[in-house]
Amino acid sequence: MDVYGDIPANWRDLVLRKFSEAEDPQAGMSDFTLKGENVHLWRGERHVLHGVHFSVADGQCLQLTGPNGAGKTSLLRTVCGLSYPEEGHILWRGEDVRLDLPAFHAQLAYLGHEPPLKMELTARENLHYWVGVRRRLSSRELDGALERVGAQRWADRPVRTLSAGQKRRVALAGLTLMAVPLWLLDEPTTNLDAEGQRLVGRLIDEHLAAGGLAMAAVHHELIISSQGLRRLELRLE
Amino acid sequence: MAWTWFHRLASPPHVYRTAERLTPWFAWSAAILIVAGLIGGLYLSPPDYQQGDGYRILYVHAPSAWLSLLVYTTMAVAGGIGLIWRMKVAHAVAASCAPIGASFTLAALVTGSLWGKPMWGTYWQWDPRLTSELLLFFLYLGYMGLRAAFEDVQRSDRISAVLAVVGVINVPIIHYSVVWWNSLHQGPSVMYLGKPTMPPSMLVPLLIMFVGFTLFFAAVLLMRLRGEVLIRERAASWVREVVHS
Amino acid sequence: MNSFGSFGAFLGMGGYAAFVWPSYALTLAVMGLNVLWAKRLLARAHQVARRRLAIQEESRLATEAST
Amino acid sequence: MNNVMAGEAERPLVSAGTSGTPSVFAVTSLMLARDLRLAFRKASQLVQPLAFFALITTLFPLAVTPELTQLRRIAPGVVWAAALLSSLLALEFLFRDDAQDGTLEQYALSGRSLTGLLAAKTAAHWLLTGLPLALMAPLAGVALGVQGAALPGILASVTVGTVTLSLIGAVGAALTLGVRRSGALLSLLTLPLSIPVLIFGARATQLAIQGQPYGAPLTLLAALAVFGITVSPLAAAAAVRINLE
Repeated sequence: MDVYGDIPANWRDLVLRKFSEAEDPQAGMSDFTLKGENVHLWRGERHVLHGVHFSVADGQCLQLTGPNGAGKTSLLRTVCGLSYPEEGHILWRGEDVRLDLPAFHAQLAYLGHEPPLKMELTARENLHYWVGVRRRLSSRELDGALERVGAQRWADRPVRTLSAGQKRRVALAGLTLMAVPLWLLDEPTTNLDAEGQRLVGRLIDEHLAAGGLAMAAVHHELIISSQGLRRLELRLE
Repeated sequence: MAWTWFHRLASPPHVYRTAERLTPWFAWSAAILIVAGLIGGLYLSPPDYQQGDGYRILYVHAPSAWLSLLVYTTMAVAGGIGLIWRMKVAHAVAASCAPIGASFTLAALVTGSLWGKPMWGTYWQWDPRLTSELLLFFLYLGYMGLRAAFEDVQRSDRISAVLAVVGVINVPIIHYSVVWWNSLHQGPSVMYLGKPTMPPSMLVPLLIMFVGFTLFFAAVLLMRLRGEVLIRERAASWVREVVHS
Repeated sequence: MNSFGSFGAFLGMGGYAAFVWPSYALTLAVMGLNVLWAKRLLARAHQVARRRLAIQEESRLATEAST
Repeated sequence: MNNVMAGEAERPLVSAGTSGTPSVFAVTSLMLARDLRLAFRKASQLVQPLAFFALITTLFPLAVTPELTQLRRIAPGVVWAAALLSSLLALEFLFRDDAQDGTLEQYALSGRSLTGLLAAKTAAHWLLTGLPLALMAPLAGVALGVQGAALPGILASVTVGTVTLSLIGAVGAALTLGVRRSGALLSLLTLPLSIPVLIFGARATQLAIQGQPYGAPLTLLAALAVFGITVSPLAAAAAVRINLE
């Protein structure tokens, strides 16, 4: 078996899933949809998420808004499986993502507050090692992605020498290279100028047009022309 | 589901109330057995033909050493259960274990060295049993240090459970490597523990002490467990009943 | 029945008194401390739970008053 | 998996097909290449453990005696204590840098097994610290009065022993990932677990110096390494996931 393949997070759940698949051949054939049902999350003494419900269909982007500390980041981290909700479920195409986290992870890209880049490596090297773990990358593809985010001119400089906005653009290039249907973005426009913010909007638009889904925590409205934009307002307790 | 009874049994209010109900039973039977063991060990049993009355330290040293291992194992098993099934009560058991185990490990070390002085002529010999016990003490210290390093109880529970499981796998490896090491350096080893040739008048108090110490551990564990369960329980109506009664 | 002729001989422990009695004292002290620590932990947990309940009660009343 | 996509796009389809998924070997070498390249861009960090190792070895002739016959007797202890302490030095940053800039999170969410990725990182760590230490150990041996015939034995035992040290260290580093200034805690966690390596490693070195066959302790060292390879990455991955939560 592939050592890097799907290792069950929980063998008991896996056994149960095997049974349900045997009984219902249609399972797993539902839409490309992401759903959250009654998600509760605690952080120490703080009840961060109080029964959050949401759903995102193919070609839709769910924009998460709300004041600082309302749980936008926590919700994104719970959706991608980093945090474990105390109650509730995250469903991907009708199936609890906890049943097979590695398979779910193979379908998503998560961008946190900070661009996940190594300061000592160049932008190109960073993308090579970061995305290369997931899929084979040709150098042509890499160049294409760097060009799309306007990063080709400084792609071979160490990331340490780049500005915050330039680093963000490199991270966006990584996002497009992952070629996955689900994008989870935490403040994707941070540190970007007006042109950069339009770039984020364009990338999301194209992603949605190709049938992808996105969830983004934002402070400023995303500049998206797609019809698929929806909002979820998280409030402080 | 077959698991529902298990979860009901492990539900915090059930555990809290059961622990409350059981504590006096364990505590009193432990007290009776330990007093009986003390009388038997200190007064009734005959002196050893080689070690005279000095061997009587055995009656507190051996049960302490037994608890040091039993508690570590309990802690690791509880931690493992907590990790796999995400069961808060199991983590509460593991959290309750550490200080008990560490204190009895220390007791075993000090009584061992007090026993060593008349037998070996020195307080400390690098005897395999004492050396293993010392390393076990370090394992306990590491566990408690790691637990204390996290503010969030949930994370502290889960991280320290990983350490306890890794530790318990290593305890036999450490012990046998120390025994192997000692066999190369042939030190004097006068101590004996539960020799099969022990006359019943010596053996019976020892067995009574073993059972008494184990029951004592259970009683203290149940008391601590109630506290740890409360700390981990958030807005639950049963807490109101328990706290205000 | 027992091996000691007198109470003095019992206390003397055949010359090993300096090792036997401290061992027993230490072990019993460890047991006593364990009970004490457990009681303290339980009392503290009760206190924390009470405070937490009070805070919850307060915020509940506040939200009821505002609506 | 399901590559059902609406519309034609210039860029690759929105779902990575299995054809584009790199093999286990490719991912492992990618991780190794990344960590080695990063390490060589910060070369001073590579040299520090080696300098530390040399320094500790120098302390003993100065503190004990410059006489080679006497130094030869304590050489196994010096070499192994120095190896143990030097391997601790670089440990704190094994996963910390990656955790701080978010790359560790990306690996945890990559859909590939985190266990495998961390095993590759541990291998890189061994190549960068364990192997150089092993290559330096014979030099330290010469400085401590060991004859040339014993040097292969020292090289072999330190090479095998540092594999286990790196594996134990990976677990320790993963456990303390969320702890600020974890240096002391990390030593407290890893050193007791490293005792078997110390015992068997020092014994193999001692036998080599005495010109006797050292196969038995070396085999035991290898057994520890094999055991570590099976357990350590699993435990490290569990700990990293909890710390990322």
